[in-house]
Amino acid sequence: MDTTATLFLPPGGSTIAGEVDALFYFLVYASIVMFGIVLAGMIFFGLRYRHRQGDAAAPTAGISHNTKLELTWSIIPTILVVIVFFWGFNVYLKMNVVPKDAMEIKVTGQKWFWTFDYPEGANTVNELVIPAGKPVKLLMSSKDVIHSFFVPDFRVKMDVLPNRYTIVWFEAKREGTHNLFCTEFCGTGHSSMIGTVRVVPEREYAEWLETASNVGSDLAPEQYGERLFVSKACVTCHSLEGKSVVGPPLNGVFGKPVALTSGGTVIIDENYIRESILEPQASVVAGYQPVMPTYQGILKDREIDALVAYIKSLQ
Amino acid sequence: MNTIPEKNFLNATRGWKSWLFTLDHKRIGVLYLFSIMAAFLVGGVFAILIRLELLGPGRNLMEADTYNQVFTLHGAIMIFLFIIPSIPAALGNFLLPQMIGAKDVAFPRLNLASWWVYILGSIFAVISIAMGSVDTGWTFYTPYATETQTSVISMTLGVFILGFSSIFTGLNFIVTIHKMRLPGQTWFRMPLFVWGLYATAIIQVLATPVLGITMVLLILERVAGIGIFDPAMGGDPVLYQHFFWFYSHPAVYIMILPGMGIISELISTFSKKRIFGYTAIAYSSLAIAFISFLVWGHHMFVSGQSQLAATIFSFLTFLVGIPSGIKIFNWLATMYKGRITFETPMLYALSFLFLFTIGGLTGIFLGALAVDIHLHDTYFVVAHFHYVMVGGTVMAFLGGIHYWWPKIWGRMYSEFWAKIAAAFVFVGFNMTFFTQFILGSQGMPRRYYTYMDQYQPLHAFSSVGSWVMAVGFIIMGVYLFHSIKRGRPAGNNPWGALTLEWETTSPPPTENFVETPKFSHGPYDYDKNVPERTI
Amino acid sequence: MSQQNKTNTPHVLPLQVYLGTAAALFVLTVVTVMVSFVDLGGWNIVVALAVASVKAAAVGLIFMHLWFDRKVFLVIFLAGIVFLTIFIGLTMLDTMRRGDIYQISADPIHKNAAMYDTTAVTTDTIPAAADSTHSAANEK
Amino acid sequence: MDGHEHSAHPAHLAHHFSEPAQQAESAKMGMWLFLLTEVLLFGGLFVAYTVFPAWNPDMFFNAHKHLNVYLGTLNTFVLISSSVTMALAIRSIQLDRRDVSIRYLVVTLLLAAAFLVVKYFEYSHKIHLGQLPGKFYTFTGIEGTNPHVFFSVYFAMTGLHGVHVLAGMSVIGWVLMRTRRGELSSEYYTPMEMTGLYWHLVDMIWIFLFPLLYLIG
Ligand code: HEA
Ligand code: HEA
Ligand code: HEC
Ligand code: CUA
Ligand SMILES: [Cu+2]
Repeated sequence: MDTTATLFLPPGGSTIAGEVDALFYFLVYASIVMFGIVLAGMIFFGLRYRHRQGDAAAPTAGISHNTKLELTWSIIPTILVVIVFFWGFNVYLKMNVVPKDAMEIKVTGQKWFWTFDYPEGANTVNELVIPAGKPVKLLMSSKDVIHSFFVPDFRVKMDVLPNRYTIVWFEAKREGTHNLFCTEFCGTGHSSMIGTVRVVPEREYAEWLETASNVGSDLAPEQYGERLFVSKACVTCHSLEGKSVVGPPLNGVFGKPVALTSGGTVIIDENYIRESILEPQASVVAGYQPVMPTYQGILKDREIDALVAYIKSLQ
Repeated sequence: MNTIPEKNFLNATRGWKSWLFTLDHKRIGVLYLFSIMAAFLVGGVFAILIRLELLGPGRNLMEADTYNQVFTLHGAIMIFLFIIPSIPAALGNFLLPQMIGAKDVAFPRLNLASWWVYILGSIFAVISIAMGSVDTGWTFYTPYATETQTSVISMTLGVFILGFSSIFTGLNFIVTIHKMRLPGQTWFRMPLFVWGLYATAIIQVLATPVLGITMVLLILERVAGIGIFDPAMGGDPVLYQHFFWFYSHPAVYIMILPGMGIISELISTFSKKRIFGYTAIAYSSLAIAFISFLVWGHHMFVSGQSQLAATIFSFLTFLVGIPSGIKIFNWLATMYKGRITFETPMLYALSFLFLFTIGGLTGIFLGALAVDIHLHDTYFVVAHFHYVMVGGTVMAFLGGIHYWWPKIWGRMYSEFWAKIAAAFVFVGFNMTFFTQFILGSQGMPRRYYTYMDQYQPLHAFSSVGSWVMAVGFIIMGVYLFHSIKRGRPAGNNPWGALTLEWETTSPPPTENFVETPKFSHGPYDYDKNVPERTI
Repeated sequence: MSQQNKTNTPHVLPLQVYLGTAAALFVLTVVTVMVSFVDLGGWNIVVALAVASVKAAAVGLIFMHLWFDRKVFLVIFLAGIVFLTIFIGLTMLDTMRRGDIYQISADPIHKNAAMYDTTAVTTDTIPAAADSTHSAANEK
Repeated sequence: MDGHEHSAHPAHLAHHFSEPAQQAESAKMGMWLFLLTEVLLFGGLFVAYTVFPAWNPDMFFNAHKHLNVYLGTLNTFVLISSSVTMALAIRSIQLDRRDVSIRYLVVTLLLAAAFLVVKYFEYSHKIHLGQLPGKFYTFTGIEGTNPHVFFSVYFAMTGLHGVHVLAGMSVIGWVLMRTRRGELSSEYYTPMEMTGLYWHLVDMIWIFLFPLLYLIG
């Protein structure tokens, strides 16, 4: 079943979406009926038995209960919820059992961005690229607090825990891009911990994988660094307009001294930037929390060089 | 013309000490009433700030960190300082002894201690706000709560202390109901509000200690790094969630059960009809209280708990829907062949039926495994719980306040303004929160300081709704306070109701009844009695 | 107010009952400690808890008068046990069954696992069915 | 206040009760409900106790070897004895043997203090060895995953229990004072009875803590 955008649900983009939507809409209609009964009862009795001023106030009918009625309104809801339970359970199982041929991508959540590691060694930040029509299994874990991986269009969500793997899978139906949200509260940047899922045709995916591991090699270091600054999520915390966000602004800082929490100052040079990226807690800028994640293992040497060159160029 | 009795509990003794150290359950009820109203006001101001920030994407009013603190404080204040004590500690305290014909609760000193402990707990919460406040969400999930720089300790300590105030109230009520009833008032001749309080008290006593130990462990986690919940130390953050929800799911029924009790009173009084299915309603309160302990895992469907546990929790969750439905339909059936009038309390009772049904039915959505995976931690959940908590509990509370206001103060509020305020609240509420069902199912995550442009129109609409609601509450505040001194004297029984509290004067004397009352008719015998209305 | 008619006339137990109970408690304590020195495998803890339950029952029923008092007190006390059992039971249903579908999601992460570096990873680089005793060492 | 004795008139009957029996039963029921909350307060720790040994049975087994069974057994005897003397104190006051009752209360207090002294020695030994909870754990002699968790659980459970012993001691002290002032008698001994219930519960919890922590295998 193919679903398109409706009042309540965004367009479904995965094979499971149709099944979730079917149950969702079953619940919507069943609820409308139930609610309708309650509303109709209220309106009808309210109008029919309304007491106006001046009417005689006589004792009312001594109805205390009615076993048949009470059984009816206990049993019908019971049947309904049993149906909903089994239906929901059935779809839930499908969401949990990964097809054998699923390809595996590793996901790391950390404050406040996502890293995706592909089988062939490529990695991306905040953009998950997957082939259409192939089941994809995500093996997820967090480096700090709990995050949650949510793609509304796919109707999948799973918490991403520190020190444990959790699994989620889906099969995207056709090419397109979808939003990816973090839905477990994780601090300052929680609402900007968003990314995209880009679904590409299978052939294109293979090509992408090949180039992904060495994109930018054709660019000048500054340009490459500019790209990385966005794609590796530096922008989430560093502004380039002199505003302090989570971290200090990085425009026009190169070559200038900066005060540290530990007392003392350092001059921002190539080495300091490199250290900031790899061991951010080593020297923390005064007035900021030590929350910058380490990029050890995420960035390759060439990428760090590019970033340094870029920051240097921001005079 | 009605008059105010010369000697009543309000003027029996004078001076602030006679209030702050009173042992009279009615005065303690009034103290609680003002305290929780203040908490509601503060929580409401935070709510308005939330809605202002969410008027449009990006920064409007505050930084992300500030926003995170604002919604945490909104949630924590509304839950721990307002809604948990609201009906039981304020209205329950005032009414329970009167409804069962007793002079006071079983342990008046414990009752006073409960209020003082509440104040102490609130002070810690305020200290926490002053010391940089908390940004964890009201759920304090680890490991975030163990590593954030904000003052989690004093807030959790406050919550720990507030728990005791809740336990004291519950313990007191159970004993009072068991031991202090008027001879002749058997269990099944008690007003249903008393049944509601009884079921609530059971949960308060059984569940709240677990909140206590959870908060203690969380504090130890922060100060001593004991590592039970901290994954870096071999602990398990999901275990924390079990601890938290073992309390906090039953707690949502601490919020709703007394509200349901009020609704039973209101519907039968304003339909002037015997309540339909008394026993069924009484037993379903107990059933809800019991089942509430079996379903906490439905908050954790995507937390990484085992699939088996999720499945069982989902199944048990649905069972709660059945006794709730029984109540709804019994209330409807009570209206059948009644003599219905639409004073403000009845309007709130009908709002309750309307809104709680929506809130409850959307709870069924969330209980369904596959659907909750999509809806969890989105605005759909936010809408669900505001529909049950505001649309359910707060509506019942407002209905109860208006219903018993003349009993507390001996004076009537302005019926005209009350109806206008009720209309504002009802319309504003639906504007604010119905939109959030749509937002949520569209994928808008909760606890977001900013959002994607596509959600903007609905968010803006929701914010406008919150202003409409605020106008309603401001009007209400004005006419209610005005009426305390200026209202028309109400007489003993302004609504013509049959429960015992209406047989004493308004306001009642210190020990509730001038003469020990006799149990002469059941609380809902409208087929035999036509009590006279005093207004 | 007349004092005599409805006062709570104390329910006094004979001294022997107290002394007998005390003796039983001491003997059971000795027994349980001695049993603990015998290796019964998993049964040690079961026996120890069984003995403890008997002791607790003795304290509750006799010292705390549950046997003689109104039964509602016994109900209250048992409610505590029942709800505690629910708490433990339903929690274990999660913590013990996390590996039902994929063992990997039950085990703590080996900090040296491929997850934490960027080298290529496939399912087989991470042991799928490690022993359930969580032997993987956690570095602090 | 001033050691003045109450007359036979039930001065202890609060105005809102209609008869002493109702008051006494209310108090008792309140107390039982309070004990119920205590059970669930400890309950959280029992859950932690079940979950972690189930995950790491070997570690728990190895770690528990580092507790001193003899001291644990000694303390069990001490606490049970104090429960017995508490029960006997109540029995004596029921029979209006006030002096005997007072003597039993004093012994109960002393036993409670002895319990804490033994605990003190156990604790200081552990602190000395670095067998401490969580991040303070520095001991190295225990095999298995996360041995510090055992000590987190151990200290949380015995610590909370110890706090209860302290609280119990102050209540017993208070009842002792009231008995000496002659405020309690066979007519009215509710405070002592309530204290007894509390004290027995503290004993009962120890009865479970002892095998769970000291006698795993
Ligand atoms: C007053 C408080 C209150 C009440 C009464 C309820 C009532 C219910 N709640 Fe709700 N809930 C909350 C407060 C409350 N809740 C809060 C605060 C949260 C979020 C906490 C957080 O994360 O911050 C939450 C979250 C929450 C979740 C977790 C969502 C998530 O995070 O993913 C779930 C999932 O199952 C749920 C389910 C239910 C159900 C099934 C009921 C049922 O009791 C409802 C029963 C009522 C009805 C069903 C309607 C009447 C019945 C009929 C008209 C008959 C016909 C019925 C049928 C056919 C079934 N609730
Ligand atoms: C009882 C509980 C309760 C109540 C009553 C409310 C009431 C309201 N809530 Fe709240 N809410 C929660 C409990 C409650 N909420 C919880 C638990 C959360 C989750 C927090 C978390 O994620 O951790 C939450 C979260 C929450 C969010 C989501 C935030 C996010 O996820 O980012 C939003 C957003 O719209 C919101 C809005 C509102 C609004 C507009 C109201 C309005 O109804 C408020 C109306 C009230 C006023 C406008 C006050 C003004 C009153 C007067 C002026 C009266 C006059 C004075 C006297 C009578 C003394 N709430
Ligand atoms: C989670 C937020 C966050 C992210 C993502 C982040 N940083 Fe930072 N960064 C900070 C904070 C906070 C500080 C200041 C505290 C400190 O020095 O550790 C900082 C400091 C720095 C500094 C030192 C600045 C100065 O003025 O001395 C540099 C250089 C830097 N970051 C570069 C980067 C680069 C390059 C990236 C991306 C590859 C990045 N950061 C990603 C938060 C972040
Ligand atoms: Cu990551 Cu929220
Ligand atoms: Cu719940």
